[in-house]
Formats: sequence, C-alpha cells, structure tokens
Amino acid sequence: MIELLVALTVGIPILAGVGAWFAEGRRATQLALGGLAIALVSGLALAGLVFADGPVRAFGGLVVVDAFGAYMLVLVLVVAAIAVAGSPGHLAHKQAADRLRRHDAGRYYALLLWFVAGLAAVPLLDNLGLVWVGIEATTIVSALLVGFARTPDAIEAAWKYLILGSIGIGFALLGTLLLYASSVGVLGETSDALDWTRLTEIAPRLDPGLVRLAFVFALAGYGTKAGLAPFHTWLPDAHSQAPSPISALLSGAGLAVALYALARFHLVTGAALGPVFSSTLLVAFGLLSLAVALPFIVAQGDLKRLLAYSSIEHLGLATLALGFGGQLALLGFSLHLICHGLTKATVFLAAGRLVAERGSRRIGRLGGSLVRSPADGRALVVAALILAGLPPSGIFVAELAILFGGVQAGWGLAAAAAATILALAVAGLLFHVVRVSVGPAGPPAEPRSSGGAWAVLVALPLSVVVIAGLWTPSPVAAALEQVTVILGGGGG
Amino acid sequence: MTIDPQTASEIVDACAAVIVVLGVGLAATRSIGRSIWLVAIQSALVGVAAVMVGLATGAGHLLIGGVLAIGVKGVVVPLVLGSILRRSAVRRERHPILGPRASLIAAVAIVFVATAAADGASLGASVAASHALPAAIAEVLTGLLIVMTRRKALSLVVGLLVFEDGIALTAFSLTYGMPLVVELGVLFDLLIAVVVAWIYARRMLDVLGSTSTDQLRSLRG
Amino acid sequence: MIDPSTLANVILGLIQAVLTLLVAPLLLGITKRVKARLQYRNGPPILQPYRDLAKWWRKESVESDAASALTTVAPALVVAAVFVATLLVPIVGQRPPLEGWGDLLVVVGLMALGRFVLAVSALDAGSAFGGMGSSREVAIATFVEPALLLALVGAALAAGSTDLGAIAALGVASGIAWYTPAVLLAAGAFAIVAVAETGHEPVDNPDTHLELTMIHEGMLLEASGPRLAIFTYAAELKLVLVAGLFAAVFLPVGMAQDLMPLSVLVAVGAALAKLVGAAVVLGVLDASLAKLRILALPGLLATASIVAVIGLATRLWLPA
Amino acid sequence: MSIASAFGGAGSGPLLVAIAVVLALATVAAVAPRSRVNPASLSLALSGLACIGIFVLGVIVLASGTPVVASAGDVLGFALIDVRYDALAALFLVALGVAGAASSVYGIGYQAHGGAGADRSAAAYPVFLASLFLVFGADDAFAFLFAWELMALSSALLVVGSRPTADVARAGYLYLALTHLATAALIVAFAILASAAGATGFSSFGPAAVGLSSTTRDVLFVLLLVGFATKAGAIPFHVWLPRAHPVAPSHVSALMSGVMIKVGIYGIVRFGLEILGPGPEWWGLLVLGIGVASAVLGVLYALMEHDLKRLLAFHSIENIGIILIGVGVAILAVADGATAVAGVALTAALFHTLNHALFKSVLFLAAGSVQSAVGSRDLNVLGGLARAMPVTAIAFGVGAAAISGLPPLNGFASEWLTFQSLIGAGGDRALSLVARSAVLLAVGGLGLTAALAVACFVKATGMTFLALPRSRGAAGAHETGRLMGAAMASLAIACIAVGIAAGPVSAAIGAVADGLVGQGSTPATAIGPAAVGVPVVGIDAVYAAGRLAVLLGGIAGLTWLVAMRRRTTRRVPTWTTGIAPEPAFEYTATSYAKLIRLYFGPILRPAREVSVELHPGTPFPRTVRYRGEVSHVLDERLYRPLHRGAVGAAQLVRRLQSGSLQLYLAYSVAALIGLLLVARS
Repeated sequence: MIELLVALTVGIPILAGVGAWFAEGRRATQLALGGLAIALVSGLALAGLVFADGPVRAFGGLVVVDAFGAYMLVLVLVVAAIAVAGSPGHLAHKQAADRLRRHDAGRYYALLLWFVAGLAAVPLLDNLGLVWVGIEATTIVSALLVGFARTPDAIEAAWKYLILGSIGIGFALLGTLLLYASSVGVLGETSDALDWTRLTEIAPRLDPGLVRLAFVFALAGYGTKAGLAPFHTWLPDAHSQAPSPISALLSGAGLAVALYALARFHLVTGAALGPVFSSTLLVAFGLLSLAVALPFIVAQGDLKRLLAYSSIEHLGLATLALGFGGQLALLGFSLHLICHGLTKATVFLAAGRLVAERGSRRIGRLGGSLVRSPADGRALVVAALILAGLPPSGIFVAELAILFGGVQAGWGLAAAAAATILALAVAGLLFHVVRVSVGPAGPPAEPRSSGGAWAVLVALPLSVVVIAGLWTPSPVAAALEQVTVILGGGGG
Repeated sequence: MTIDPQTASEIVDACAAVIVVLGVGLAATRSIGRSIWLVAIQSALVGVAAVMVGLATGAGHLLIGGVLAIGVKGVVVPLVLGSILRRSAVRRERHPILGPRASLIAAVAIVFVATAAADGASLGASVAASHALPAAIAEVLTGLLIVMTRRKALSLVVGLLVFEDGIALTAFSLTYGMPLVVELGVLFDLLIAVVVAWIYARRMLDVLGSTSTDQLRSLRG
Repeated sequence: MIDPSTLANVILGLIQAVLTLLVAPLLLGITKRVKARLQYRNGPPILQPYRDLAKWWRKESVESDAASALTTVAPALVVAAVFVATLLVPIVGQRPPLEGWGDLLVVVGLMALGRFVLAVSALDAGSAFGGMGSSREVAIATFVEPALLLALVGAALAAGSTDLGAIAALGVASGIAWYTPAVLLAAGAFAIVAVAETGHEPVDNPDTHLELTMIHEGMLLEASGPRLAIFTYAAELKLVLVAGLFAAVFLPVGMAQDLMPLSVLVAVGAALAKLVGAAVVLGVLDASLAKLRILALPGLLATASIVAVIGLATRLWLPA
Repeated sequence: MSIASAFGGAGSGPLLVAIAVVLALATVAAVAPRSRVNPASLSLALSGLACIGIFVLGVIVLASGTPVVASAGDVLGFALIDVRYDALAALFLVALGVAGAASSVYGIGYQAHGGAGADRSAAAYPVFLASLFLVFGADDAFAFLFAWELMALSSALLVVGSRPTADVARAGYLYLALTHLATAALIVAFAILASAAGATGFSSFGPAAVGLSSTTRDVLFVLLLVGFATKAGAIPFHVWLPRAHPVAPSHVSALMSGVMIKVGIYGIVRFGLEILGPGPEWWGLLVLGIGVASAVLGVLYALMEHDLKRLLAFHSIENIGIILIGVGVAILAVADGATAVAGVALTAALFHTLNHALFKSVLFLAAGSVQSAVGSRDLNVLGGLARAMPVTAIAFGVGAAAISGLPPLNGFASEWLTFQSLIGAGGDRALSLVARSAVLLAVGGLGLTAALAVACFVKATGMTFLALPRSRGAAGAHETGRLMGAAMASLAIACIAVGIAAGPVSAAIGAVADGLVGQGSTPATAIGPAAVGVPVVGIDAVYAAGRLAVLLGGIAGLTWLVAMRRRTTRRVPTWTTGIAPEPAFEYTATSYAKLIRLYFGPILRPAREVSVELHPGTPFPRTVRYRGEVSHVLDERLYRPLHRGAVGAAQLVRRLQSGSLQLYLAYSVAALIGLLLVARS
C-alpha cells in the first residue's frame, strides 16, 4: 500500500514527464495535469496515513516518512499543483507572443514534472546521501527551466544558478560525507549509516568534531539552496528570470525543501551536540538573511525581484524559527512555511500575468494595475497584504507565534531585531505594491481574458491562507503538532 | 589479486600526490583545451584510486563506482566539453582575474594551507585519516580558486570538476567511498550537470556570441 | 430659617452685583478724565460713559446684510459671560456671591467665552477691520492667558485652593505675611496682563479708531445702537472684573464677612477705592505710555509669564 | 472554544452575540449585489444598530460593575477573540457607541449624497467598527494584536477607498506602514511580558510585570509608549495623522479621530498604568512632556492650516496631548504614591477622551457636510454658510466652543479637571521638586494651548460660516440631508448635555479612575453641586456647570429680550470705506493667522514669497501672488532625513548584488571560512 502510494507520488510525474517530452501542445498539458493530479491525490493520501498512524517505512527502509516529511510532501505537491495549473495560461501567452518553438511546451512540462518529482522525493528518503542526490537533481532540472526563455538575461540567471548551485550543493555533499564518516566510525560501513533515522538514534555516540564540521558544510550547502544570505546571490536572478510558474515552484517549494534537508542535519547535530551549536548558527543566518533582504526590498525596481527578496526574507524568518526552537516558534514555523508557499506561488503567478500584460517588470512602468488589469492587480495587492503579515492570515499568526516563541526561548534580542526588520520590510513591500496598484499609470495593458479558472486558481490558495489565520481544524492542528514534536527533537 | 589496506592507502596517497600536481598545473595553465585534458586525467586518477582500493578491500561498490567514474569523468565529460570548445572562437583564458603566475603561487600556497588544515582538522580517531585528505582539501580549494578567477564558461566548468574531484577524494580519504547508491547518484548528477552546462554554453554562443561570463552582468540589485 | 452666614453671603452678593453694575461705566469715565488731565485737557465729564450708553441704547440697531443671527445674540452672550464672572469674584464680601459655583479657573474660562463670542461675531459682517481686530485680540490672548493662569496658580498654591473665596480669606487672615515673594511676583505678572486684558496702553488704545492700532474697537466697528451699548458696557464691566480679581487675590483688605452695617460700609468703600484706584492707574498708564508695536507685545506679555514662573519657582525651591 | 460555550455566567452574552452578528451582517450587506436597497446604506444602518448595542453594553458594564467576558475562534490554540470588558474598557465602548452610531447614520446620508465609500470598500467599515469593539476588550496578547492589526488594515482601506488618487494612496500607505512599525514595538513588549508570565493572557501580565527587573520594566514602558503613542498620533509620532485623517470619508475621519486614536490612550492607561503599575518618576515626566509638546505644536500647526479637515486633524493631535498630560500626571503621581492626585488626573484624561470623541466627531461630520455642499475644504473659498446651512453651522459652533474649552460645555469640564490635577500635583509634597516644577510649567503650556485653540476655532468658524461667501460654490451651498443633520445635532446636544452633567459623569469616570490608580473607594473627584470638594491638597473649589449654564443662559436671554425685541433693525451693506463690499475685502484664513504666525515664528519658521506682475510699462500691479507656508520641524528635521538616509543606504547596499559571479562565490567562500572558524573554535 505505502509502496504503491510512494511509487505513484514520485513515479507518475516522472513517467508523465517522459510522455510530455515527446508530446506537443494540448497533449502535453493534459499529461502534466493528469500526472500531477494523480501524484497530488496519492501524496495527500500518504501524508494522511502518516499523520493518522505515525511514521511509515517502505522499500526496505529506503523510504521513511514521518510527520515532518509528510508535511513537506503536502507543501511540495500543493504548491506544484498551483504552478502546473498556472502553466497553461503562461504558455498560451508565450504562444500568442509566438516566442514558443514546436517542442517547447512538451519540454517545459516534462522538466516541470521531473522537478516536482525530485522535490517530492526528497522528503520521502531516509538516506541523507540520497536526499542530497535528489536536491542536486532538482537544481539541475530547474536550472534548465530557469533559462527556458532563452533571453540573454534568462541565460545569465540560469548560468549563475547552475554554477553557484553546484558549488553550494558540493559543500552540502562534503557535509554529508563528514557525517557519514562520523557515523561509519560508530556503525562501520553499513548502507544505513547515512539514514537520518539511524543517525538520530546513534547521535550521542558520533564524533562531535566531525558533526560540527558536517553541519557547517550542510549549512553552507543547503543554505545556498534555501537562499540564506550570503549564499542567496543566485536567488533573485533565478526567481525573477524563470517563467512565473517556475518562480512559484522555486520560491514556494524549492527553498522549503532545501530547508527541510538542513533541518534534518540540524536535528542530528542537535541530538549529537546539544541544541546550542546549530541553533545559534541558524538564528544568526536567519537574522542575516532578514537583514540582507531588507535593503533590496526597500530599494527595488523590479517586481519579480521584489518578490524573490521577499522569499529570502520569509525563509530567513523560517530559519530563525527553526533556530529558536521551542513549541511555540516551531508551531509558527510549520504554519508559516506552508502559508508562505501558497501565497508566494499565487503572487508569482499574478505578477507573471501582470508583467506579461504590461510588457515590463519595472515597478515604475506597472503603475495603475488596479485599473489596467483589475483581476491580477487585486490578486497582487491581497497576496502582498498577506505576505506583509496583516490579519486575518496564517502568516500573521505564524509570525506572532515565531516572535513570541523566540522571546520565550530566550532569544529576546534576536526576536526584537526580527520584528523590527519585518516591519521595515513590510513598509518597503507595501510601498512598491502601492506604486504598482494605484501609482501613476504606465503603458496600457493588452487586455487579457482572466477566466473563472484563473479566479479560482488565485482565490483558492489565498482564501485558504486567510482562513488559516482565523481557524485551524483540529486534524490540521494535530498534524502541525506532530511536526513540531519532531522538530523539537522529540522523536524522528 | 588482493592488496592489504596498507598498500591500498599507499596507492591512494600516490594518486593523491599526482592529483595535487595536476591541480597546480590546472591553476597555472591558460589554455582551456589543456585544462580540460588535465582535469580528465585527474578525474580518471580518482577513479583508478577507487578501483585499487576496491581491489584491496574487496569492496565491490568501489570497483563499480571507480570504473564508472573513469568512464564518466575521464571520457564522457571531456568529450562534451571539447565539443563546446571546438564551437567557440576563443580557446584561451585571455584576461583571467588572476594572472597565471599569481594563480600558480596561489595554488602552491593552497597546498600548504591544505596540509596544515588537514593536520589541524579534528576529524577524530574514528577515521584512518590517510595522507589523501590534504590533497582532497587542496583540490576543493583549487577548484574554488579556478571558478573564482576565470572568466570563460568552460573554465568555470573545469573548476567545478576539480572541485568535484576534491570532494570525491575526500570521500576516499575519510571513508573508503560512500554507499553505492549515493556514489551512483552523485555521478549521475555530475553528468547531467555537465550536460546542462554544455546546453547553456551553446546557448551563450548562439545568443551572446561567446562563452565569456563578462557579458553576464546585467542582473544586479 | 436659613443660616445667617448664607443670608449674609446672599445680601453681600446682591450689594456687590448692584455696585459693580452701577460703577462700571464710572471707571471708564475716571480713566478718561485722568488721562485728559495729565494731557492738560479738560476731557469729557466723568459721567459721559453713562450718557453714551443711554444714547446708543435709544438708537435703532443697524446690522450688516452679510451678518448672520450671531450678530444679534453675541452682545448678550458677551455681557452675560463677563457679569457671571464678576459674580464668582469676592469684591465686597469676603466670599464670592456665587460661592461654590466656580473657582478662578472658571473665571478665566468665562473670560475666554466672552472673548470667543466677541471675536467670532466680529467676523460676521465681513469687514476687514473686524477681522483685523479679531485676529489681533486672539493673538494677544495667546500670551495673556498663560500668564494669567500662572499668576493665579501662584496664589492658589499659596492658599492651597483655587477657590477665590478661600484665597481671599487666607489673604485676610495672614495679613502682611501673605506677601511672600511668590505672591508678589504673581501680582506683578497679573498687573501686566491686566492691562492687556482690559485693553489699555501700552497694549491697546481705547480711544482710537485708527485701523493700524485698534484692537478692541476694531471688533466693535460694525456694532451700533443697543448692540454697541452692550458691547461697551461689557468692556467696562470687564475692567471691574479684572480689577476685582486682582484685589481679591493680591489686595484682600476690608472685605466684609458679616452684615454689621459698619463692616458693610467699610467693604463697599474699600471695594470702590480699589476699583477707582485701578481706573486711575490705567488712566495714568494711558497718558504716560506710548502704544507698543504689535510685534513687540509678545516681549512684554511673555515677561509676565516669566515673572509668574519665577514666582512659582521661588515657592517650590526656596525654603519656606 | 465555541461561541456558545463562551458566555458562561456573563449576563450580557446575548447582547455581545447580537452585536457580532449584526456587524457580520453589515459586512456581508456591503458586498451584496446592488438590489432595491443600496447595499452601502443597509450596511451602514446595521453598523449604526450595532453601535447602539455597543453603547448599551458599555453602560451596562459601568452600571453593574461586573465585567463581560467572551472568547471565540481558535488558531493553533490561540483564541483570536478573547474579550473582557471591564469598567475601563466600558468607558471607551461608550465613546465608540455614540461616535459610531452618529457616524453611521451620517454615513448613510453622506454616501447617498455622492460622498466617498459608496462601493465595495464600504465593507471595511463594519470590520473597522468590529476591530475597535474587539481591541478595547481584548484580554489576550494574540487577540489584542489581531484586533489591533485588523483595525489598522480596515481603517487604511477606508482611507484609501477603492479608486484612490496617488496622494490618497500615499497617505494610506504612510499610515499603514508607520502603524505597523509601531506594532513591532508592541509585539516585542507583549512577547517579553508573555514569556515572563508564561501565558499570553493579560490577566497574567500584571503579576509577571512586578517581578521583572527595573531595566526590563523601563524597556517595556518605552516600547509600549512608542507603540501606543504612534497610534494616538502624539508628537513626535504624529506624521501619519494629518495626512490620513483628512482624505478619509468624513464619517470615517470622525471615527478615526474620535475613537481610533484613543486606542493609543487606552493602551497607555491599560499597560503603562494598570499592568506595569508604579514605575520611576521619569515615566510620567516623559508622557507629560509628550503631552505638552503634542498639545502646543498640534494647535499651532492647526492654526496654520486652511484645509478644514487637516486643521481638525491637527486638533486631534492637540487633544491627544491634553489627554496625555492627564495620563502623565497620573503616572507621575502613582509613581510617588499620590493616588488622590493620580485619580483626578486620570479622571481628567478619561473624561477628556470621552469629550473629544463627542466634539471631534461633530466637527468632522460638519466639515464633511461643508465639503459635500461646497465641494471644497479650503477655508479661503468658504464663508457665509451660516445662513445656507444653519444646522451644520450651529453644530459646528457648539463643537468649536466645546473643543476650545469654554464653559459650560464638556470640553471645559475635562480641561478644568486637568488643570486641577496639575495644580494638585504641583502642590503635592509627595512629588519630587523636579516633577512639581514640570507639572506647574505644564499649566502654562495648557493655558497657551487653550488660548491658541480659541484663536483657531474663531478662525475656523468665522471663515467657514460667516461673512460673504468667498466662492461661487460657497454661495450656492445648501443644507445637506436630514440624516446628516440629525447625526450632527445629536452629537452637539450630547456635548452640551455632558458639559452640564459634568458632575455625575466625572463622578462615574472618577470611580473607574480611582480603581485603576488604587485610590480608596471614595471618588477622588466629584464636581458639581453634589460634592463639596476635590480633595486634591485642599483645593475645595467646586464647578457647578449646570447652575452656571442656566444663569448664563438666563442673563443672556434677558439682555437679548430687553435689547433686541421689538427693535427696528435696519440691514445695510457692511461699511467698506465707501465702496461696495466684496469677499476680497474680508480677512482670509491665512491673514487671520498671520499675527500668530509671526509671534511663533521661531517654532513655525514661516516662509513667504510675494510675486507681483505689473501691467506692461506701468508701475501698476496686474496680479499679486502670495505664497506662504510654515515648516513642520519634525517632518523636515527628523523624518525626511531619516527616510532619505534609509533609502540611500539601501541603494548603497544593493551594489553588493553586482552581477559578478566570481564576487558571489567570494561571498559564499568567505562565509564558509567564517563558519569553519566558528566550528573549529
């Protein structure tokens, strides 16, 4: 049963991708939607099982899914669903602008599906080495997607993403190696010496020196993928140049998955050395990311880059929460990550449509969008207000929980600094959003049919986030509880 | 045939020594073509070391991994890179950020730093820390040095490969390699990475007309 | 049978009310007469103000066709505010006629009420002079009111009460000891602002109708007939109010506490003497001082505030 | 927790539910499709109904003395709605109820009259009311911040409206951004208290706060003060207020000025005084200083305005200042254990809060009527409206007299109490000499404020309603709608009534205040014939508002009868030295304030430029243009440089993202080396 679900969740997208690669136009679209639908259903079912009756193992321990993994799986698949659902519109516009070659649609969907498969696989794997392989694979596939537009800027972004990503991920490999070395010292060269399940068990016996080094390298490596400053330099380029659905997936899920891997290292390290070492580093880099993102948000001229830096800010906050630890902050973390994923994916889609309609991504030329293209303008404003952490929204609750939890966990100053930076960032973000929505109007928009499907696609995730700020159904609450328990080191 | 671990580690050390020398050469040369073949040999040597150790310890996964490594990194990758080189007009690193002499000095310095670092590295008694570790660290650093000081896309890829070799060597020096699945995965990823790099290098040639990363500075702020 | 002290207060209050209402125009006459004499003129007869009032009262009322209903009601409001204020000040008796209805803050408030109504109604006709007078009045008041309050608060702190009856009583009781540095400085400050409040030199010239100089008269320019009469009477009454206030706080002598004929006579005499004295002093000032440039006034009036503050400081910081 | 289970014991539970339901309905109604009945009107009517309910609730709580408790909504185990309406909250509920009801009724006529808010953005109005309703009762940090932020968001939406101009959008943005910054301070403060208490409930904060170190308490006080003073619009945190309030629809402006900024006062009293309890003297001195500065500067800047609603907005700053003076004295006195004085001071503050809600609402509503009748808020094009719009004129006049602190209206009563508390504190030996000196200086400041307020409202009233109309629009104006008139009239009457009933009202408030400052059961303050005294260091003055009002009215009426009845009154053109009178002869708002502008030049630093254009070849001027403006010191010396500096710095930092791949790698490697050093050490 579990095997089947796992196979469907990861395998179907891969196969559908293969199919899409050779298909064209509508068929590719259908394959993509169909494949993802299956993956989504089976993935949610799997997650449901895990949340209902605890961790599951499959394929002889190759796959182990605990609550945290299931949570990540859900996050990835839901965001992926938004991205895929937003793709046809995107491609249609490219088609209209006739910037699309014969096979492009098929290739696009194929890569997208493989990207999703990679992201979905990572939280299912037990072996940290394979986790690394999965993340590296997503890096490479997404690198192809980032440069999909073939414009000079797109190529530049993709190239930087590829090089910086590979180097960063290389560091992560070194980290994995060091961890392996330390566990080999305890277990001998067994195949499960890199399984985080085993590692958490034997953590106290691991060589502290090696574990420290391992975590440091993992922080640098997965930190690069998660867009932690100062390893974030590729992110604004890639996220702003990629096709909007890809930006949505990268920002909404890609970063989160990298953070997931880092979190696993954090848990092992914490179990081995006690919480102080890794927590302190996480807090430090979370704060640094917040601080670095701020000026780029305040003085930003490019809408999609603005959103990218907002992602850096929010991932910084999530990392901060991870470092804070403690029931409250972790609860905030688990709520924040998924709410941010949903919102950011939606806002990237809206921004993409806006940019396509107005023919520019310069904030100065997007003015008056509320009038020029109301549907997308409204979506952008609402999503921005949510990202700003204004109620009612899950992000508002999550931020409060994180900040309160931080102070509770004894990180008073860090929390205070974070609160200030967040508020300033909101000031910056809203400033630009006001310019875009009601600022002096730029060039006229090509009116674009925003059908009911689009309305639903925008309204659904946003309303989910809003409701998350008003009421948490008890099963959801229970699920988040389990996640926090795991992140609290209470069990893996 | 069987070799006792002692000899195995000696072999690894020998390979490591050669690899270090090649690394210095890589840092110094300005000809991209030459650097491609140098890195190919280097990668192959890592593979050879793996095979030898595999024979020594009788660990099958090392044999397979090593052979594949020789095949992929020693043969396929150089061919791919070569094909781009043939397309591109410029085949020398004209104005590297760090001149050849300077990089030579830097490379040598790196070796010493690496040695010192490896001695100081508190890797614990758990690992039979062989002399390959300094070499590994040196290669990692050399790779970074190349990527940071070259302008041509190909040179960057070469640097990346050196970096990868360094990591692979680290794997040997710490623990005789990693579990097979991981090894294979790493190799596979590396291969795809190079292919993607190849794709983008081609696009650069098509769209920008050269593989120099100097034009890639329009995305700022 | 109501208790005698209340009865005494009621009767003394009635006496004060009648006295103030009767004597108000006289004071203006005295001031003008003194001023004229000092300028070697005959000047108008002392009772001239009464005649003026009677004359205006008989005239028909002429209003601007731009004016609203406010013009009609304003005079009544102003005079009511000022008169009620006088009833809160002990002038004849030692306790104010309306004891317990309001303290010195209420007196200041009622003055402000009168000023507000007068200044607004001056804008009603839309004449430039009205606006000028009105704007000057309120501008100067911004310096008068703080000084007034600070001065009175100085006395209130000395007496431990803002109730004028209590202040006066304490003043009478403590005799010469009443005049601590604090109280003296407060008196000085009050004296300065009193001139401004009553519209005499060097702040305002009650006799001029030159638009460059006039303040109070400017506001009355559009008033005629009975309205002019009432406004003028209110102004005269205000002099009584200010003088009485000064006397009650800083010169509490000879005030009656009971209905003994002698003490009542003394009280009335004392009250008259104080009021007339004030009128004379103002006359002397009118004659001897030139009007200050309107931009120079803040200097003078701020001095009052500073003096008052120094008074408070001496109270706080000097060993009692 | 379910809503049903929420009202254990509390008798007023059903009322609470009713209010919530009605407000919800109002929100829905606003977004409902346009049917026979205009959705916006329906929504506003429902909102008004809810406000009446809120008023009743407040009165019930005050009368019964038993708090009303409720909680609902559950996110991650935090109750988003967790309210406890005690006496203090009830006072603000009363203000909210009255101002809200009037504003809602007014709003119906206003938006029917073509005013703003006649579209979907009207949905924010009930939400705004609901958030105000919640924030006053919130009994839990999360619930409070939820209501607080919802209040900021909804009011910002109301300010911006659905089709904003660039300036309006900027105003709304500035407001939202600044209030959010202030919220950060609150979050940190609450977090500290919560972690000390181990719970987020306010009930647990008080005990926890006692145990904290004095440094922590100081930090907490400053954080809370910054957060709440910003919402209150006190100087120097006021920049958003004069921009946001004027551009909102007038019934919203009334609520924002009348009630919303009072949330700041509520917070300072609730947290600075009740929860933190007695602190060092400088807390009180700080608040007192802010109060005096806000009062004086606020009214000065108001005098310099000739935009009617901006003028009123600056007066909100002034009145917040007056309120803060009271609060400051209260904190000061509590610090030194002089609870009697503290009681008077706090009573004064709370009383003035209520009064300001009344007269500022009526003023804003009247200003709105003027705007929709004339089509402009510029005093220099208004004038002569008194005869065209009598109701508006009288309502505005009453409001003006009240806000100028003239007896016997409500404004005077609370200012009288404020003076009493100042004098009382100045004479109280329990306070340090420094404190007493500061307090006595504040007397001068308050006096100056009162005088300036008189000047400003003589100007505002005169320029708007008297003399000849200065524009065609003003000449053609006529009274706006019955509903609007009714709303204004009722508020004006309320001002008079509260002024006359100052005795009982202040006694009721005094009971609450004394409870907060720990003064004994006997109300420290009772003014009016009933009580013989204000036991503030023996100041046994009594202010009999009612009797004085009757006497004043009687004498005035009598005089009027005698003087004016059956008189022949001739109406002639105003005498303007012989020529036909024109509006051009009248004093303008600018010229009226000129003398004060010159007197206070050092503070206002006025700049004027006169450009004369001559008839060609003659010395005779064809046009003379005059431009005069005063500079707002804090805007120019503090905020503008701050903003410029921040953006400049950001621009500099952006250079780091230079586009050079090699440089980026250098960042990563440097960071990694740093990490390795950390790991090694």
